[in-house]
Amino acid sequence: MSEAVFEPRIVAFFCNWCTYLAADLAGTSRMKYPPNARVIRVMCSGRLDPQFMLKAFADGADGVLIGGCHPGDCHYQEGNYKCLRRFHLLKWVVKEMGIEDDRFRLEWISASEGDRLRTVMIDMVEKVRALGPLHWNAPVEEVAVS
Amino acid sequence: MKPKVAFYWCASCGGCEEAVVDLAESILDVVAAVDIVLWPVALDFKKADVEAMEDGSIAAAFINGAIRTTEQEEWAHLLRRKAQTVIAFGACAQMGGIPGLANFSNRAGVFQTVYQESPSTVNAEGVLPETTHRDNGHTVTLPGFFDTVQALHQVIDVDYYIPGCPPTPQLLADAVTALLAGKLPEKGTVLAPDQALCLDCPRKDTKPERLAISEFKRPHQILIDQDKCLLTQGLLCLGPATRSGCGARCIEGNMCCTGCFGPTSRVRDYGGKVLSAIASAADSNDEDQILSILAGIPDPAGTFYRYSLPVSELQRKRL
Amino acid sequence: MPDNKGYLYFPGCSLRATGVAYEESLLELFRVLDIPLQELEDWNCCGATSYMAVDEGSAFLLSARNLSIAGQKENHDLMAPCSACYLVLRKTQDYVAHYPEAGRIVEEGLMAAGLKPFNGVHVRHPLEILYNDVGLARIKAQTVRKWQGGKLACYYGCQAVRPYDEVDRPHDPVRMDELMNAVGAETVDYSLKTKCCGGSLTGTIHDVGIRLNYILLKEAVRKGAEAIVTICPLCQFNLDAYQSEISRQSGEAFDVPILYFTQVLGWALGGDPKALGLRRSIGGKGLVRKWFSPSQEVLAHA
Amino acid sequence: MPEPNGAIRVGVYVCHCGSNIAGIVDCKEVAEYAAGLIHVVVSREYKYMCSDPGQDLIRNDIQEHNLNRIVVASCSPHLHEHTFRVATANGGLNPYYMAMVNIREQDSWVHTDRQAATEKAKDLVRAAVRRVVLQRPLEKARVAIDPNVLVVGGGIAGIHAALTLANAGKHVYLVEREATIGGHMAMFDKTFPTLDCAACILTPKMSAVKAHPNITLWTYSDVEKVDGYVGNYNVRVRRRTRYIREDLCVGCQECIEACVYKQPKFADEFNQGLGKRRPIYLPFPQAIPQTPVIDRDTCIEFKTGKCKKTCLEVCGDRHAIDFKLQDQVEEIKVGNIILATGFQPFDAKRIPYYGYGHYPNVYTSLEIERLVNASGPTNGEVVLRDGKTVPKSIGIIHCVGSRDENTNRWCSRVCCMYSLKLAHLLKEHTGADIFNFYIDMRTPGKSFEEFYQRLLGEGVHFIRGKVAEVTDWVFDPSEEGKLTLRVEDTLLGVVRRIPVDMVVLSVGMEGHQDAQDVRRLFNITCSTEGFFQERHPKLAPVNTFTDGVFLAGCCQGPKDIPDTVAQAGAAAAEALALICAGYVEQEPNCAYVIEEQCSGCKTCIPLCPYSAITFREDNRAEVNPVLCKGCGTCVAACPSGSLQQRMFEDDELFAEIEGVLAYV
Repeated sequence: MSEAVFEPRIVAFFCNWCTYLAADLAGTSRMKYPPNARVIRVMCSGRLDPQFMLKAFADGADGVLIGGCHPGDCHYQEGNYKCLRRFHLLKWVVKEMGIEDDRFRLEWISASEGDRLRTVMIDMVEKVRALGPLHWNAPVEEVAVS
Repeated sequence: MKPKVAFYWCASCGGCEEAVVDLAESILDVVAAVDIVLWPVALDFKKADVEAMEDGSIAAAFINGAIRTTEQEEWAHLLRRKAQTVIAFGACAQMGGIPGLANFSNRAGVFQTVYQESPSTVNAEGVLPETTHRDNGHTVTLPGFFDTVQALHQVIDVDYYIPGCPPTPQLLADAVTALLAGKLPEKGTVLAPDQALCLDCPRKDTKPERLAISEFKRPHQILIDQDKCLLTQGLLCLGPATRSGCGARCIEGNMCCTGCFGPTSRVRDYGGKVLSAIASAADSNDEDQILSILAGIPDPAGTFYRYSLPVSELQRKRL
Repeated sequence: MPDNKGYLYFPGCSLRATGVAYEESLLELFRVLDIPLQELEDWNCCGATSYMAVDEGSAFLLSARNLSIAGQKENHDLMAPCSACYLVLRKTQDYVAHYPEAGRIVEEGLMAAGLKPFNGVHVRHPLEILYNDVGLARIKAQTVRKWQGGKLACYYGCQAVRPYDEVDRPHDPVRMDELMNAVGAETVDYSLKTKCCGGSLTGTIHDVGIRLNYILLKEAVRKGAEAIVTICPLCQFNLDAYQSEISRQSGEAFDVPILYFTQVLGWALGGDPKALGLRRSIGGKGLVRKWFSPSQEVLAHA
Repeated sequence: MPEPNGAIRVGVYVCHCGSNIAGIVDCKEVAEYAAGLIHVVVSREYKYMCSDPGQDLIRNDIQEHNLNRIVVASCSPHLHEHTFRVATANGGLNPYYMAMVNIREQDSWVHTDRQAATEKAKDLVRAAVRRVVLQRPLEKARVAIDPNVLVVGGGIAGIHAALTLANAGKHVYLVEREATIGGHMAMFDKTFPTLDCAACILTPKMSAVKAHPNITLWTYSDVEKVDGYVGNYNVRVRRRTRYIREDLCVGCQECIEACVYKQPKFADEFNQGLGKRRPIYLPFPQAIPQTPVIDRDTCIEFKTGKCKKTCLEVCGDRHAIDFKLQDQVEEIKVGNIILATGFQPFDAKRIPYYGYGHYPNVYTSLEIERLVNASGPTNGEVVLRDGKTVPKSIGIIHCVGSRDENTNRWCSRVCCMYSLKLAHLLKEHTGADIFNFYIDMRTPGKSFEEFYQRLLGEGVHFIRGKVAEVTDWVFDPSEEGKLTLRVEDTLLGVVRRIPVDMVVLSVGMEGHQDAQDVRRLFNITCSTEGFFQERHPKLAPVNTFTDGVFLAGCCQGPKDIPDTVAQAGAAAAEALALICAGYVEQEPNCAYVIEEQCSGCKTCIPLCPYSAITFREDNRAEVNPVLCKGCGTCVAACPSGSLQQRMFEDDELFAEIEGVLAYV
């Protein structure tokens, strides 16, 4: 992608029953949003091991988006609450590592909210674009002299 | 003739050396069995002597400590050349260890703290270490200091790992025995059991099947029950995520496991995994309540990456 | 909000001209209610009506300046009695918040004038203040003169109730009716309560303006109302000032008092009749004199 | 992992989906790119991968090039994952050696930049290739299906579904919230376009339900709790007490006559409040069951405890009435569930300018149904609320709460037709002048348009335009005492004022107020409009995303009686298909413990919503594959990485993450 305008790389983890379906709905409704996100499907946001999100950042994602069912609507009853607990603790850690809040988001998007998915995508891309590249996997040059 | 063995220390506290000494009487068996060609903490050898050795002439080099200076890097490469087997000895060599926490900062930050801000420092002129210094005609040099601390395998190829801060003498003894018997496992193995500490925990039976933590406590805040699972007391015991093999010494001492043995072989990022387990136990579905429960965990990143920051997915803080 | 700290007060041009009776009665009413009003200093045109139609951006800026001044005040409740002022101020906030384009114009405009962006200003209308902050209970309790006048038709007009629904229900507002009932006045079921008073049409396309007002008067009378009560200076002016002309054209003699709700309330709550701008009425002078005369003073709680 | 035939050989297939994908994504470029990826042996693009030739392509390549992994880049896995698994299996591979890439719904359809969309497709394909390499061969587990079925809602949909299943010899539990079955259809007078009487065609089916040996009918009851999964649902039903024993009551209704209220006094729900009832009542004469109900809120005994209880006396030694009766809670096991919970009519008060609730002579269509009904509150006499005046002119406003930005945007589909029907009936009853105000006349259905023509012949006036308001303000003496409809006649192009005596609001259909609660109860989804979401709008119109839960009737969307009955039959057939098969295959995505690695830390146990994880004697956790639904929450938490999830193994997901990001 041309660096003229920075195109952020977003890795999105969507649950199979709500947010992934919302993304499908956005498609069948031909809604348009920027092509920056790469979606990885899991059955439930509760499956999301913090290692996945850390891995995504480490491998060069400029932003990570988690999409799950609204509280109370989880296809597996409470998986999204487990996700919520991990998300907050992980968000603190990620922040301590120097990654800005807007790069790491959890959004509840139900199967019928194609329009909401679109809005979130647009908003996330814009916010991350504004923050600029993260490029975690770029080699750090080590100068040992002091 | 006896196999040559080398012990070397990089960025470490010396505790690992103690572990060797802690072999006590059995150290004599070791000495009897092997020929120690390098052990700076105990015997005097010069780098030149080692350089003079034939490549691969050392049977095994036990290197403890993380890599944070150019000198340590040089020694690591040197020993890699000379030794057939390199064993990362202890948490610092294996994962970066406590020195690895410096990756939350960088050289400038570390110097700032150590040579200027620390209360015990008197340094009005703000003199900082330099790699070369000229003083009436003479030039003195110091090793360079890296921005980022690395584990041993991030600098050289490592054959085996002995975990622990410090490792138990038992693990060392076992390793040496295996070495002598030529019975070492597959390259890259961590020479300790591959299950989590809970398996050996003397208190495991007191842990309920449905643990739910509504408030995290810190050791000084409560009177710790000698027999009850520490997590059930609201204490941040990292045993469930930490490799066993230490004999649960901290637990015996009525203290939480802080994770010095690192993760099991199935886990890539110790901190990420342990925080997942801990957060999952937070006893609420209400966002604000969840936040206030988790807020009871002091310095999450420092706590979960206490020994493993340099080998974590993110490796260091972005500055 | 507790009314003791009172409200910022934005009179707007009407209350200093055709609608002066509105200001007089409003100030008297708040005086008897003991609610302080602090006039917004150095206020300017709200940007209403024609200006809004000519150049929206400039209209927003005019409003924005007033809001910006209010924003710097301790008290963020800004009362705008004129429906047009209320609407434009409210609309400006809304557009700035929801339309980036409008937001940019206003931001740049304010910056150029060295003004701070406004935030947290709460634009209020007296009808909704009296209903929400003061409350029917207190109005009832403080009523000293029971209404002896005739039935009233409460006429809300359009700008205060649409599109925003903070003053009252957009299509079938009731709060003025309830306030009138609270002081013992009977109101009629007036189906035209939110229909058009012609606005500035009386000045531009005169016939249409006149016709609209004719309809309003005729229906109020048919429903048995002896007077119309308004919350908007423009409505009041149109209905009042053109009555004779309407009568002439329609051949139906209208002599209907067009009151401000603050006049009725001010009187009922014991305000000084002279301070209520009653003498400024054009239509139904006789009735006004009768209804608000000392002879009509019947103690509410006697 | 070890391969039967040595090296890993991947085949990649990029689908054009006609121009759906190829219109934006450069499929050729993607296929060529994939060809260069490690392990990829074959990489093709094809017009329609889901077509037979498309699937054959996969099968043949597997055999010719002995592929052992397949990647298909096409539409959403929710649409065709199954198709391509089958194709993979037909080639002789384990179906789970296939990975699907969604480059239609989540790429070509949502993006406009060709290059960016193509790059995205490449990234996703690369990730899938890396993932598929690690995928394991898996077998589906089979779960037995309990032959009993729960039908929720006793309207025409529920009734028809229940009877269909019962006639097929399956046992049905029919649960209805109201005191009688029949639903809205029972309230209608005649049905369009045939004008046959609703009661005449409905009541026989109602009695059939009551009489059927395979149907357990619970009215005045609510489903409280549902758990389990397809084939094995456990349901708790609360049967609210009517204070009259169904088993002892003979339906003589003497108790009703005997009530201390000599005259009916309370608004009668069934008649839309146009009629009155007593505290003890039968909703309507043909109600099923024929057991009266006592309404706590209006019964003197319940309010004061000082009633003469004349009802009890007259019931005598039948002892059917008992004021101490408590709710009954029933626990049942069923294999399938059919939701037929119906709709609620739009609340006309939400459009104040039509004056419903303000002007007494503004009615809703449902009120008119009762008004024209021979057994209605006025015995079929159409009079205004004053109870005597017969309207001489009537205005019927279509699309009230339909096709309206301010309320509901959707078309309720039945209003045009029932408005025509009401126009006919009202004319028949009153001979009044009738005006229909419509936006568009929608009569798509068998002999619907003919019915419209017939009405035109009957001299009903049709005015094309959305009514602006119903008002009582008088502009012209002719309007005195009438309700005037102000409307733009879009055919004449003028604004008209039409005074009438009676206004009928043809209200549209909405999902039930508590649709959200019901949806959660049965773990299905709702559309934004508040109707239950079908699995696929075209291909699975009665299925939901939860297996074994089906939809029938207006709870899925507005529809007329024939469509409702058809859908009810379809839902019953879907349930029967599962019952007859006897089992369902479960996606093999459950979690499992790697025994020798588990340290018995118990972290996973409380996280399982299905209590599928048990702690064994030997200090290890164990997952029961039948109970596990495969959410993976426990896997994410296992601190020693000793829990894994099939189809979503850690290494597979890590590979996918690396894959999407491994760009240059």
